[in-house]
This record gives sequence, C-alpha cells and structure tokens, in this order.
Amino acid sequence: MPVESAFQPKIAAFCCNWCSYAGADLAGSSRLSYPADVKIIRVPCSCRVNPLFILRAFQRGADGVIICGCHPGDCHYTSGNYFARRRAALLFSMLDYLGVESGRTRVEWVSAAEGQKFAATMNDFAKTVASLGKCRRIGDLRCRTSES
Amino acid sequence: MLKILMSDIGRLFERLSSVGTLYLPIEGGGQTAFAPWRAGADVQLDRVNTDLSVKGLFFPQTEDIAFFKREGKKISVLPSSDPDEPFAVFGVRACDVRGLEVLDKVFLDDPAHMDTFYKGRRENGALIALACSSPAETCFCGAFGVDLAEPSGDVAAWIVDNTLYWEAKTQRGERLTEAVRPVMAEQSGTSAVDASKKAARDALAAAPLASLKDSLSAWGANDMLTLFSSPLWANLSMSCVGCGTCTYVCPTCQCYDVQDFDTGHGVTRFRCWDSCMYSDFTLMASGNPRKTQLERFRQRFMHKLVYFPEKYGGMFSCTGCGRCLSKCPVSMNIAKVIKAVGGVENG
Amino acid sequence: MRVDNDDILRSSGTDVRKCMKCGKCSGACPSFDEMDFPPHIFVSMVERGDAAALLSSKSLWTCMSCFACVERCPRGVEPANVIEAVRASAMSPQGANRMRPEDVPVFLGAAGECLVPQQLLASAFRKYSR
Amino acid sequence: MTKIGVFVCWCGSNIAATVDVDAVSEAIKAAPGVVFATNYQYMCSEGGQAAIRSAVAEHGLTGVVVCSCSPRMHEATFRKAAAGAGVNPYMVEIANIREQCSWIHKDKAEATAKAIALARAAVAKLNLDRPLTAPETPVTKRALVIGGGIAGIQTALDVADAGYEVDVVEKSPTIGGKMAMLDKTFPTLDCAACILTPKMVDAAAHEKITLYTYSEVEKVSGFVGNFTVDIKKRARSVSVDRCTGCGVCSEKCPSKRAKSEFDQGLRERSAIYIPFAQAIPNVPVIDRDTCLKFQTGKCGLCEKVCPSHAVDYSQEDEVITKQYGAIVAATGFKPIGLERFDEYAYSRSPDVVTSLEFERLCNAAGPTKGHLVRPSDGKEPKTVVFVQCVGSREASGIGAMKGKPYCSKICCMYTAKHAMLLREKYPDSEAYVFYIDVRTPGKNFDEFYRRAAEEYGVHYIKGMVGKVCDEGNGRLTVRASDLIENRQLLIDADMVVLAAAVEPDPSARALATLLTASMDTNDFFTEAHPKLRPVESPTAGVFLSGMCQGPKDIPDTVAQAGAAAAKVIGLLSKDRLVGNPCVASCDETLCNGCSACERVCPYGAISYETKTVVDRGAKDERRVASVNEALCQGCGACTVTCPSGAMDLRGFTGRQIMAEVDAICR
Amino acid sequence: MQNVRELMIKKAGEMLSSGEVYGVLAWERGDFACDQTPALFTSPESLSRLAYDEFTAPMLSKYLINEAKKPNEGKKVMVFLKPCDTYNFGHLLSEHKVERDRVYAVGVACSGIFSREKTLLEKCLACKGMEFHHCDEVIGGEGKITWDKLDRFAGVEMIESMTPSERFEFWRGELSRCIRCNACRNVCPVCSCVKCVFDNPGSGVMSKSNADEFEENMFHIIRAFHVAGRCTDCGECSRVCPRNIPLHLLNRKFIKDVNALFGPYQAGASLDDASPLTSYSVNDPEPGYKDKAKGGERVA
Repeated sequence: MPVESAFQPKIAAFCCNWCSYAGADLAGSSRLSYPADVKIIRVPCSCRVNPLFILRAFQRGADGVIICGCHPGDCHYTSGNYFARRRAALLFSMLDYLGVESGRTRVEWVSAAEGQKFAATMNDFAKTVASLGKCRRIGDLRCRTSES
Repeated sequence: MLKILMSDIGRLFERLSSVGTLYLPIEGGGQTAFAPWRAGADVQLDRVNTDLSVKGLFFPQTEDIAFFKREGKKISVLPSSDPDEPFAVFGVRACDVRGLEVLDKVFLDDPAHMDTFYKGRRENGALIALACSSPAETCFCGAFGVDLAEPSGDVAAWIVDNTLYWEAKTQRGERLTEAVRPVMAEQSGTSAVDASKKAARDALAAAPLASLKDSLSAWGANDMLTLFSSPLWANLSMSCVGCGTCTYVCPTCQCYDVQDFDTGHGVTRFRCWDSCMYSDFTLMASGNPRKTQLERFRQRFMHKLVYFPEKYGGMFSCTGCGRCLSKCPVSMNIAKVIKAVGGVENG
Repeated sequence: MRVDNDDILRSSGTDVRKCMKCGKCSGACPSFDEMDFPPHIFVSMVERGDAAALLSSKSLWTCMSCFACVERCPRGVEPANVIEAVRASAMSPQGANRMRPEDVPVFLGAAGECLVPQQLLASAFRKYSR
Repeated sequence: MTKIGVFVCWCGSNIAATVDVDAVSEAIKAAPGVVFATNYQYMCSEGGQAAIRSAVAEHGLTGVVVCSCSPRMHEATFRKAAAGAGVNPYMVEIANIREQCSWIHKDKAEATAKAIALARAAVAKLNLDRPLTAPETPVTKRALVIGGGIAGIQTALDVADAGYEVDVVEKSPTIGGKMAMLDKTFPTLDCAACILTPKMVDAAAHEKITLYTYSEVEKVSGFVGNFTVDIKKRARSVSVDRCTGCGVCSEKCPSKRAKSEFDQGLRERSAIYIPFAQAIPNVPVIDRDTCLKFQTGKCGLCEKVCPSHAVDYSQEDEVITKQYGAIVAATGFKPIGLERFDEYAYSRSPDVVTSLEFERLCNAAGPTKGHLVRPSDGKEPKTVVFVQCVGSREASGIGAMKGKPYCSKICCMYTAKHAMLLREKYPDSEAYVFYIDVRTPGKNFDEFYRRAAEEYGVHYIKGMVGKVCDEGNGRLTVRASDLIENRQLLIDADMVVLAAAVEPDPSARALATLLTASMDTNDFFTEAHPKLRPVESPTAGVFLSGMCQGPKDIPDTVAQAGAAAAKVIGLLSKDRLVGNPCVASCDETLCNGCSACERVCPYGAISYETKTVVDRGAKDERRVASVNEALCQGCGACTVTCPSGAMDLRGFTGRQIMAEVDAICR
Repeated sequence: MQNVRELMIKKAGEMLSSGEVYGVLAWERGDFACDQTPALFTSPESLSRLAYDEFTAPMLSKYLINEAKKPNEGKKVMVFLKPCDTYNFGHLLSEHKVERDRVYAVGVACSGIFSREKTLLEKCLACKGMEFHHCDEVIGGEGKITWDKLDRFAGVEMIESMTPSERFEFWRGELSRCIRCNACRNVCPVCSCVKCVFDNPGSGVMSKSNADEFEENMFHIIRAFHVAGRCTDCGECSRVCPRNIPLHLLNRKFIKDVNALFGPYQAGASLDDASPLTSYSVNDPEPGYKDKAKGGERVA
C-alpha cells in the first residue's frame, strides 16, 4: 500500500501568455521551486480556457485545475480576464455544488512581475490538492491506469 | 404449479439470487427499473410498466468490444470476452419478453452473424415473466398478438390475491423451479389464476387503445411505397424534437453505434445504443442519409411496422408496452402514427 | 452609556467610508450654529468608531432631520441617517428599540412644549414604531 | 500526418544538469508522429539551428518541437529557423523545460519525467497544428480625424506634416472647439485665441488637410488600413467657394433671437451667422430652425444683400464616401448640464454662471467685449464665489445621477485662473474659492495656484457650498462650510461661478458604435491598454486624441494628439499590414448566429451575414458569424462563449489544448 | 380554460381565414388527458382538434426556429405562448434564432400544468409569474397563482447546505439514472445549436452514451454551463426527463449564482440585455467568493 504522504497530485495550470506564463518564467529564472506535478498549459488569455478543458483535465486524471491570468484591469486584450472570472466563478461553484471539493479548483491573478507569487500559489495549491487526495469524484474510470 | 404467499416473497428472491444475480423491478428516484436484488430493496411488482425495459440487461447501453494497447509504435488488440455469468430476471412483462424475441431475430437469427455478446447473455439469463393483471391506459400489446396474461419466458408467474403462482415453461425454467421448490408450496389446478387471466384480457380489450388493432390492419392493406410516401408524415413528424427517448425506453430498438475512446494509455472500442431519431445517426462522410427529421421519424415507424415484419415473417418490432407513449416529451408516439396512417383521426 | 458602532453603521444603512470630507453637508445644514458637532464631523466620528462621544452631544438633538445634507451629499453618505441611527442607539434603552406613545412625555417640558425638535419625534415614530 | 522532429536543448548545463536530455530524446521517439529526436548543447546557436535544417532535409520533417527555454525567449528564433529549412513557422512548438522544469526542480529523475511529459504535450499539440500564413492587407494612406478641436487640429497637423493626407470632420460650422471659447490659458495666462488661431489657419491652409465642417460621420465599414467612411456634409445654405466672409448677411438678417452657441447663450445671434470672428472657414451658415425663409417662406433678405451671390437656399445635405487607413476620435467634451443642481440656483439666477460662461464674460471678443459684468444688470461684481467639483467626484446616493464619479481634472486650475483674472480686473473685489481638494499635478501648476492665493489674495476655503439663494435684489447669499475653522459661512455675493464637471461630447456614443470602439461606463473611449497603449482604441486602426478618452487639460491634450498622430503615422507608413495568423475562425456549419461572440469581442472583429450553409449536402439558410482577421487579436474570448464550438482559435484550437491536457494528465 | 380554448380557436380561425398567417402553432388533442402534441394548424376546419387545458404541457417557442424560417410567401406564423414560454421566445429573438416580424405571438393564460399523475408540475409550483413578454396580443389575460408557491431556490439551497460528500452522493444517485436520450437538450429552447458539441465528432468531446459515470457529469455540467445566463428556467428539461432527474436544480444553481454574483437577471425578459456571460463588471467578485464567506468549505 502506498504511503499517503507520497501522494503527488496532478495539477493542470492554465496560464495566459502575457502575464502568468511570464510570471512562471520569472519564477523559473528566480529558481523558485514548486512541485513537478504542476504542469503549465499556455493559452493566449485566461478567457481562452473553456470549461471543457477543465473537465477534460479531471476526466484524464488531474487532481486539481488552476487558471492564472493577468490581474483584473491589466488584461492584454482589455477584457478577457473579466470574462474568464465570470465563467470560472460559475463553473467552480457548480463543481463544488456537484460535490467536487472546491479546493481542487482555483483562479489566481499573477502578473509577469510576480514570480514569487506564482511559485507560492502553486505550492499552496498543490498542498491543498494533496490534502484532498486523489480526485475520485469526477474522473473517468477508463482513464485510470495503475488503479484497479 | 407452485405458489408462495407474497408476504414470503423475500425467501423466493433469496433462493433465486443464489443461482446468479437476480434482477427485479426496483424503485429508485421515483422510477422503476431492473436492478440487482438486495435484501430491503424496494421491489415493485404491481407497476405497469417499468420505466426502462428489460432490454438493457441483455443488450446493455454501452458495452466494451475490444481494447487496443499501444506500446511504442506497436498496437495490440485485446478483444472483450463473451459474457458468461448466470443471472435471472424476475418480473418481466409479456411485452418485454416479446421484445427479447424481437431482439433474438436481429442478433441471433443469422448464424453467420451471431452477436456473441447478446448470445452470451441470453444463454446465461433466465426469464421469470410476470403476467399483468391490470394494464395501464397506455398498454396496447394485444394489437401485436401479445397475451398479457400468458407471458412466455422460462417461468411464468401470476400474482392473485397476495399469492404468487409459478409455472415453469422451459427446461431452464424447470431447473429454476427445482432451486426454489423448497420455499414454495404445490398448487394443483389453474383455476386460481384463470379468473385473473380473463379479467386482465377483458381490461385490455376495454383499454383506450384497444382499437389500434383495426388501424394496424389498414396499414397491411397498403403497399410499402404508399405508406412511405404518405403526406401525413410531415404533420406527424413536425412535433418531434429528435431526442432518443422513445428509442431508449423501447424494448426492441436495437441500433447501436461503435465508437473508440482514447484513454490515454490505449483505445477502448465500445458499442452504445444509438437512435435513428438523432441527426448524426449513421453519419457518413456524405452526411446522414436521412437529412430531415421527417425522414428519420418515418424510418423509425416504417421499420417497426413495415420493414421488420416484411423481413421476419410478419413479426412487428413493437410490443405495445406503451413506454414511448408516456415518455415522449411532446406526446407524439407510435399509437398516434398507427391511427393516423391507418386512417383514424385522433380523439 | 454603551454604544455599538457596528449597530449604528448597520441601522443607518449607509457607508460612512464613502465620505470624502467635502463638507457640503455642513455647508447646507440650517442647524449648524446650534451644533457642537456639525454633520461632517458627526459622520467622521462615526467613521472612526467614536460614536459613544456623540450620545451626549447637542448635535444629536439639534438636527432637525430636514435631510438637506442627505439631498446634497455627493457621495451618498446620508449624514442625517447616520445621526438618526445614533439617536436610535441613544433611545433604545428607553423603549427597547421602539418608540411608543407613552414615551412621548419624556420629550415634553412642563408646559407641554417639545424638548426636542418635533421633526425628530415624527421621524422617530416613522422609523421605530412599526 | 505531421512528421515531427524533437530537439532537446541542454542549454549548456542549465537544462542538462537537472534533466537527463538523452532520456528525454529517447523517450519522445515513441510519441505518435515523432520520426526523429536528438539533443544538442545550445539549440538557439547557429549549430543548433543547423541541426534543425539538416534533420528537416534528412527526415522530411513537417513539424518541429524544441524542448528548451521559454517560448517567450526563443519561439521567434526557432520559427525563423524552421521557415529557413522549409517548414511552416507555425508548425513549431516549444516545450519549456528550463523555466518550468530544470530551473525549479532538483531531483533529476523527477525533472526528467516532467520534461518528457512537457515534450509529449508539445508533440500532441503539434500533431494538430496546421500550417498558417500571416495575412497581409494593403494600407490606404489617408487618415480621418473626427473632431476639430485642439486635439483634432494638432493630430491632423502632425499627420499631415509627415506627408499623409488627413481629413477632419467637425460637426459645428467651424473648427476650434472648446479652446476657441477660452479667454486665457493656465498656467501661463496667455490668450487662448492667440495660440489656437494660428493652428486653425495652418490646418485650413495645409495642402494635405481637408476640412469638413458642419459635417458628421454617418457610416464606417472596413477595418484597420482600409476603412470606408460616409461623411454627411450638412447643407450650410451658403457656398463656401463664393462667400468672402464680409458679414453683411448677418448684419441684415432680421431674425436675431437665437442664442449664440459659441457665447454660451449669453448673446443672441442672427439666423445666418459666423460663430466667431476667427472661425474657419470664415463662412456663415444658415440655422434653418430660426431662419424666416425656411420657417415661413418669406424673407430671403440675405440672398439679396450678399454681394457675391453665395447664399443658396436649395443646398442639400451631401454624403461623401472616402477610404482611410486610420481613424482618430477627437470628439472632445462638454460641461455637464447644471439644471438639476438646484442648490446652486443656476436655473434661477442669471448671475450664477458656469466656468465656461465666465470665460466668455472675460473674453474681449465675448458678449461683453471683455468687460466682466453680471449678466443680470451689467454691474461689475465685487464679491464672486467660485465653487469647485460641481458634479465631479459624485458617488451613488440620493443625488446619484446628478453628477459624475470622476475628477474632471481641469477645474482646480481654471478656477485659480478665473479668480486671478477677477482680482486683476477689479483689485477691490473679493474672490472666494470653495474646494474639496486642490489638485495641481502638472508643471508649474501648484506655483500657479499658490500665486492666486498668495499674490492675488484669493480666499481659498476648504469646504463646500451647501446652498445659494437668489435674494431677489441682485444679491446672492451663499451658505457654505469652512472645514478648517469649523464654521458655517454666509457670503453675500454678486456672482457665483460653478466649475461644472466635464463629460464626453454626446456624439461620441453613436460614433463609438460606428467604430465598434468600446467605451467605459462614463462614455469615455477606452484605451487598448490603460498603461501601455493609452492612445489606441482596442479596435485596431482607431486612435484616441484629447478629452474623448478622459478629462485632460490643453498641454495633455496636445501631447496626446501628437502621440496619436505618431501612431497613425506609424500605421500609414507601412505599405502592407502583416497580421497574426493565430486568430479566430468560424466554422459556418456549426454557427448558430446567436451573436454571443460578437458581444464578447473587444475588437469588433466579428460580423454576421445571412447565407446558405451547406453541411454534407444539407442546405440551410441562416445567420452566421465571420471573423475579420485583420481586426482579431487572437484572445479567444469568442471561442469559449460559443456553445456549439463554431469559433475556434488557430494555433490554440480546442482540440490542441485538450490534447495537451490529455498529455500532461497521463 | 374552456373559454380560453374557444377564444384561441376563434382568433386562430380569423388569422388563418384572413390569410395573415400561414399556420398556427398550437396543441392537438390526443388519446388521453395529457398527451397533447404540438401541431401546426393550417386550415380553420382543423382547429376543432386544437386542445388547451391544464394538461397542455409542451412549449411551442422552439418550433418557431423552423416555422418562422419557411418561405410561405413571407407570411407569418402564429404561435400560442404560455407566460413562461414568452421568456423562451424572447431568448430566441435576442439570439436571432427567430425573426420577430415573421411571428404573430399570442400569449395564452395559464393556470398551472398538471402531470400525467394529476399533480402540479414542479416548474409550476415554482412559477416565475404569469406576465407575458414580447407578445402581439394576450388571450385570457394574466392568470393567477392559486397555489402555495414553492421557493424557486429552496432545492438549490438544500443541496448547498450539504457537505461536499453528500452533494456528490446526491448527484451521483440522480445522474446515474441518465440514459443520454438527449430529451432535456432537444426540448430546451436555449439548446438550439445547429450541431451540439456532443454530436460533433470534430469537437473532441463527442459522446453518444453514458459509457462512464464521467460522461453524464460532463454532459450535464457542460449543458448547464452552455445555457448558463441564457436559461429562462422554463423547467422543460425536468418535465421531459424520462428518468426523473431534477435537471432544473443544475440550471437554477447557475441562475442563483448569477443573481448573487452579477446582479439579478432573467433571461428572455429583455431583448437587448447582454447576458451575464457575455458581459462583465470590473467589480465582479472573485471566483471562490463562497469559500471566503463561509470560511470552512475549502478543505486545506
């Protein structure tokens, strides 16, 4: 039986190209570490993140999904993150309503200058998701490999 | 004939479930559907009809066919094995038994193209049919020659005055009978159930849709092309929303689609129910051969009432179970179609 | 006398932090000269949580509830409503947060003259005797 | 099927020290589509790029994945290298295994596993990439400036001086705008007309500038580089070519009861009039609403007295259609109406005036010829109260809809100016300025304000006026607070001057719709980026100049006008515009025509047409969306709002992102 | 109601006879009390089969998408709309699915709809109101709600008050009954995509069946999300579900959240409102507001 503390959650992080992806780059060049199971998907803007992608991640075995974008008011496309914020507010509330623990979803605004914040956010999010354990409520059984 | 008091029926179920998984009409979420029996389950034996037919136990909504495994650039194929677990279904109505007979035609009739998954389940599943005593207003099984009071199956059962009567009809039925005999009493003669049968048949004859038989014969008087090109289809299909409700609650609809699902570590090939009402049914590179809802709607009824009997010696692929009548979101259904095309105005 | 600043903020229904200290309320107030704490200072004191000091103030009873300040305030702070909320706190021990006809004599002098502005009484009835 | 080559960069030891690059290039060979994989010390070096070229030649690669540093660093480099090797530059994906992997992880096994996962995601995405070509469109080398105030004039002059044609559309009969109405300007107190009129003359005389006064923009179509605009020239009823501007017509005109717009209604003008002496063009216009000829059919005096036969009653509105490469909005502002500010008695007393009216009363060319007197009785005022922030900085409340939530920015300075002008004209007068804050951030601004207080003896009082009463005997009583001394003041005043908040010109709202340029809740045009692109609208090819973007004074306006001109020149100097191919596109067979995408598009890049859509033989006539690729910036907002998935974003398609998700969640 | 039916027949007859409309979308009586079917009446004679009573359940607005598009010499189609269906009509107009000037819309008074089992439908218990929108005329006037109204959001609040595990179990139980017949989708006036993402092999998320419990979740979450801010809460999805799944509890969750987070909004009431997900405010609350307010929900 695996030791519970060894559980490494799979986390999909959608980062907008202009702020948060650059923030992640800054975290990297500042050598600020965060768990290797956080994997970043670059999107042009947080408003490109379709709820389908988030559900897809959970289907395929993600344990947590985080969307990062420019701070409100700073969107490269002026309004994208405002739409993203509304969509995420509703979708995440719905997932919570369906019993998917709300700790598994998050939205964080990270600017290109906030490498520190990016790393801290990912560490905190990974810790939260790890404490919730493997996501069993919304995954697709067919996509599970090692489990019986 | 054996009998058991309904108050003791749990003992019968216990015996039956020792032979294999026992499926019964069980209440859940305000609905009745066949589900595995467990002590304490809310078994509904007086409900006509179950919300879903027994079809799904023999022809599940989804069923894995094969698994493709990829290692590097090599692909290996792992076919699914045929079902071989024994099970029994209790409480199947005459219309649903007929439904399985229809499916048998499609899946088992041609030895060269036997559906081995269906076959495996048919061979391993025993049917304990339950006669109806009071049909619902939507029932019209009589129109298709189904006798609601004398269901076929491995075992036929009747419930009269708090007693369940049991009669084996096949060899498998006999074997089941031996298994349950210890908890049942002998009953000599059939007089106890005869009155009930007559009452049930009378009730059906007095049901609102009893006249459908006559309308149906008007269909037979017309040739296929006349029926196909009837101008009535336009108005009948107008209200159809193109969902698959009628198809999925139907005990005889047997169309399925084969799809692949990439699990990330291989590909599962599975089949799943499909509906001719869907706009993407039989979708090909050139599109759906039936481009309008009118054509799709017509297909369903022509298939059930014309093409199928044509192919299988007059057997209709409708059993009069009435589910589509009560489930259709817009109450457009086969009874209305039979009447309209058969020349009878509604009401 | 104890007073709960949060209660005042709640019952006044206004947001005193919106005040930008322009003083238009005090510029409009007809009772200004009778007040020890003019409207803008009154609001300011509530904002910083010092409502207790206002309970014994003259202003509390010299405000005529004419609502000129409410009408004029460019920030929607509604000073008269803040004053009224403090009044309610001051009066609540006398009538369990309610104003009843039998309470009226308390506000009347020997000759039956009103010791507080009549508008205040009318206002208090309107608000607290429901 | 894409034939993919994967190149894993060591980045010296930056990557290779933490990631087993051999293991990565070996493992990725098993990924679908990968026909070649290798690793190299520095992929961005000439040697690394040469490795890409030779692998393309040797293996017939049609796609390239580079596992290296952030794409923000070298994506362009590798795209160029791929293009040089004959691979479409958009068939290149970067797996960021440095910033996102080697630099943040210490455990080599863990980092290597992550690098492989990131490489797989890049391969999965590349498998669904399609070659893209950056679109090119030609540029019409002419700009349109909408609004002929100082902002529009300055932008037009700057663009024209760079050698490009500029058309200026002004809705009133003359250019000059609000600045022409001002008397002096802060903080230098030089005369507005003296600095503005030469610019107006320059604009009129410039061979590259065409002025369309008394005209409005009626329709705009097209997009950046190629706008088509309909300009409606309203009928002046006077021939601009024949008129000499002698003014006889105005003198003789019997209808003289219209309020002069230019003089803020403080003077009456004739029905045929020139707004002010230095108007450009210096040609009168007939106000048909007050002209007797047009209203009753009788009169026709001006036609008779005109020595050059310029009056032409039969003139009709004319629509001119022209092409432009860029459009500048310079629609300016107006002071808000003060009718609802009852407390200041503006509607009741003629001696309560707005600051702009005060400007006209001070101006030598104004209704009083520069003699500052009270409008009611013509007497010189001795005590004047100035009230700042009238309608500015207002939040919700009972008076919610009366004012504006923002600071109008210019009032503090012009009020100081007015008070100084008053004290200069009448040294025995008293000037009181009631303020909430005095805001003077600007070069020499605070010094100017201090001079008003210190040298001119203007009384600055922190507090607000609560009420102005018209006492009926020519006296105004001002009740106000003095917050510093905590007292209430009652001032007997001869005049009260209200610094009314500014608001965008009402014509801007309709124009924004025509331009598909967005506006904020106060109807100011929004910038493409509030900090980094302050003179551009989010709609490509539309630029912002002056007050239409937000409150600002003349120096700021002129600076912004120049900045907008520079952006216009930058655009017009290009022969062709090369766009971003990673834009949205609509699959018409899926489109419902619901307009959701149009509503979320910040660039107005989506339009609709009704057409016959054929989907596998099934025909349907319906409304479908189409994307103007020149306007689309590729944010993807539309793709998510589209329920049917008709909208997709090239280079970031839904299936591509899902493929990446699949890959990293494995 | 009998009276209303007669008025409907009279009006429909007039409109057909005068040639002002080419057809009338109404209901045709069936064999039983509650199996009336939407039908297009094209001749005054056929109107004797028109039915309207307390069992007339299906809504007609969605049929306008097809009917109002037919050439028919540019003639209009007449349609009868119940009060709640007028919101659907408004929604279809605002999304350009129906051209307003091809429709003659007649509101018909409603007194609540009963199920086959003769009980008032849930959607009627939680009736939004009897007023009509966007109609050319109204027959029978505004009805009255004569029953004890159910709080529209009581069900949502009940689920919200559960623990995450209870919520999960609740939805697992409900959604596992789903047979993916698509009745909820196909009857929905908002779900009128020419091709649904779930039917489109190119979308990458096509799924025809509930092959895995995830599929039902996915289908219902995405469907609810796609109609979020557009759903008029007409309740048809729950009415038609052959498996009795309370789908309105998904839609109403979004409606409740939209109202709480972005301000009250009723889809279909107005034609020019941008819907909550196609507009925004710079002061919108941050996602996860609920956790901050409640404090304990997020397990961390």
